[in-house]
Amino acid sequence: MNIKVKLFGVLADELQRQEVTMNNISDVRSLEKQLLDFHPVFNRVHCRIAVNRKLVTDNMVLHSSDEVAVMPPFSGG
Amino acid sequence: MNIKVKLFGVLADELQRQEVTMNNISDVRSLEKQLLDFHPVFNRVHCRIAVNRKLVTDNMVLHSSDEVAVMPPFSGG
Amino acid sequence: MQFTPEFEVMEQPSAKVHRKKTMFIHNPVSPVFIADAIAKHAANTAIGAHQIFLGQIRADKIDEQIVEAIEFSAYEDMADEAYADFRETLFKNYELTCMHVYHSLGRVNTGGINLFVFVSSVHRKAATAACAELVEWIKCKAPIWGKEILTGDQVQWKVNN
Amino acid sequence: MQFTPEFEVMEQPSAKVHRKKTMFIHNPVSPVFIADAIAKHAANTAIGAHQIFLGQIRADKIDEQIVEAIEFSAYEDMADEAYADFRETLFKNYELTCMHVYHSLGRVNTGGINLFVFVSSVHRKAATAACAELVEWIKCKAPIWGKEILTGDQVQWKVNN
Repeated sequence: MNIKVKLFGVLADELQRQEVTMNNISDVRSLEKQLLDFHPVFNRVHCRIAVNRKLVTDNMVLHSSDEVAVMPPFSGG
Repeated sequence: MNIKVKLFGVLADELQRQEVTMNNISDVRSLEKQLLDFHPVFNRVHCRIAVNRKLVTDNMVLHSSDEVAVMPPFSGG
Repeated sequence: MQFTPEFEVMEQPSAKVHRKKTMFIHNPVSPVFIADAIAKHAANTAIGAHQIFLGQIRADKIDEQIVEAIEFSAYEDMADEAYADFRETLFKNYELTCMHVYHSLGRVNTGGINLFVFVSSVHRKAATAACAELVEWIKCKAPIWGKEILTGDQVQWKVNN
Repeated sequence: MQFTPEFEVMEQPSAKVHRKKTMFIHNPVSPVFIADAIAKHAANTAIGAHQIFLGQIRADKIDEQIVEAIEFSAYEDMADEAYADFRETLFKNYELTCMHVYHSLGRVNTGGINLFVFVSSVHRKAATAACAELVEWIKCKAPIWGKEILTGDQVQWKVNN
């Protein structure tokens, strides 16, 4: 399954785009693995994943309709 | 020795003046005693005494040049 | 297929017809904006205390470079949803009257204000505690990012401690 | 004996020639005054955080009466001296950049602001902690009194808890 993934902060900067489509994604863990191969920034920066605008720590199945985002450490305020 | 005593808050209101002169005062304890006889408000309200703009808790000798004040509980802010 | 604008509006779910409540503004927070916010609360005579926090951009020195501005971006929808939840928690935990948060997006130069947190209550301790928790939340839990623009157009991603 | 104004000024000890630093103002604190104070600090680009506390007069109900205003009085010299000492303590205990306090004297109507505490620092925690301590100090240790003016011109002396 293809999943559109939103990118923020340094991730969006280094990949020069705000969204990337990842192929053959079934769940959060498979997404994490593919990202590590996709671009070195994902190795360098500690990222967290949000599904439908909520942080996810445990693995969960992803659906093509899910809103998925990868986020570097927050630095607002 | 006569001591001028500044009055504040409810004390100034009830005595209708901002300063009162007390006679035969030697120290803080003698002032406290005389105030109790001077007006019932001093019995009703828990007061504190300042000498030269500093709170006094222990007894101390007073001089006619001292700036003496009697103060009801603070309620600023 | 074409819609007249009126029809299109009717088709939208009602949440989208109304302007969405968001903490984000596209400029620095101006002192006049803060004054207006304060003035508006004079009418609420149940309020006894306002606690306000302002974040201001520092001209930090990083090696030989100086921060000239911070450019903020955010996952706006997630931040606003998470804030709505946290706001509810704070209203449950503290006796509050009002709570407002404004965070800038885009570039804010040094000396400019990028964060305005405004919490009001009957008695001061509720507003003070809730304001501190909310500032902490924005710094640690809100999906917002700051890119420091240094002299000579070098950049560095801000890190919150 | 008569002095020319110039001579009189020269006779005064230097501390009295300058306008004395005082926390007291003879009006409510206006939102515009607060905005000006904030705007002035934009030039200090070492500052990263401002913590502001505002006290606002509540229309409390006391039996069947409602508070319409509070009339503040103070032992001004003592309050200002004690504040100068406490200010020094706070600057020693916290890494602060700026500290300002304004307390109204005279009548402030409900909805009006009678207290403006404004503390700034490089990192937020210093300003937040010092602001809270300072507000506590003003409520508990500063020789200031509030007389609540109720409907029908009844009065009651304010009690701080």
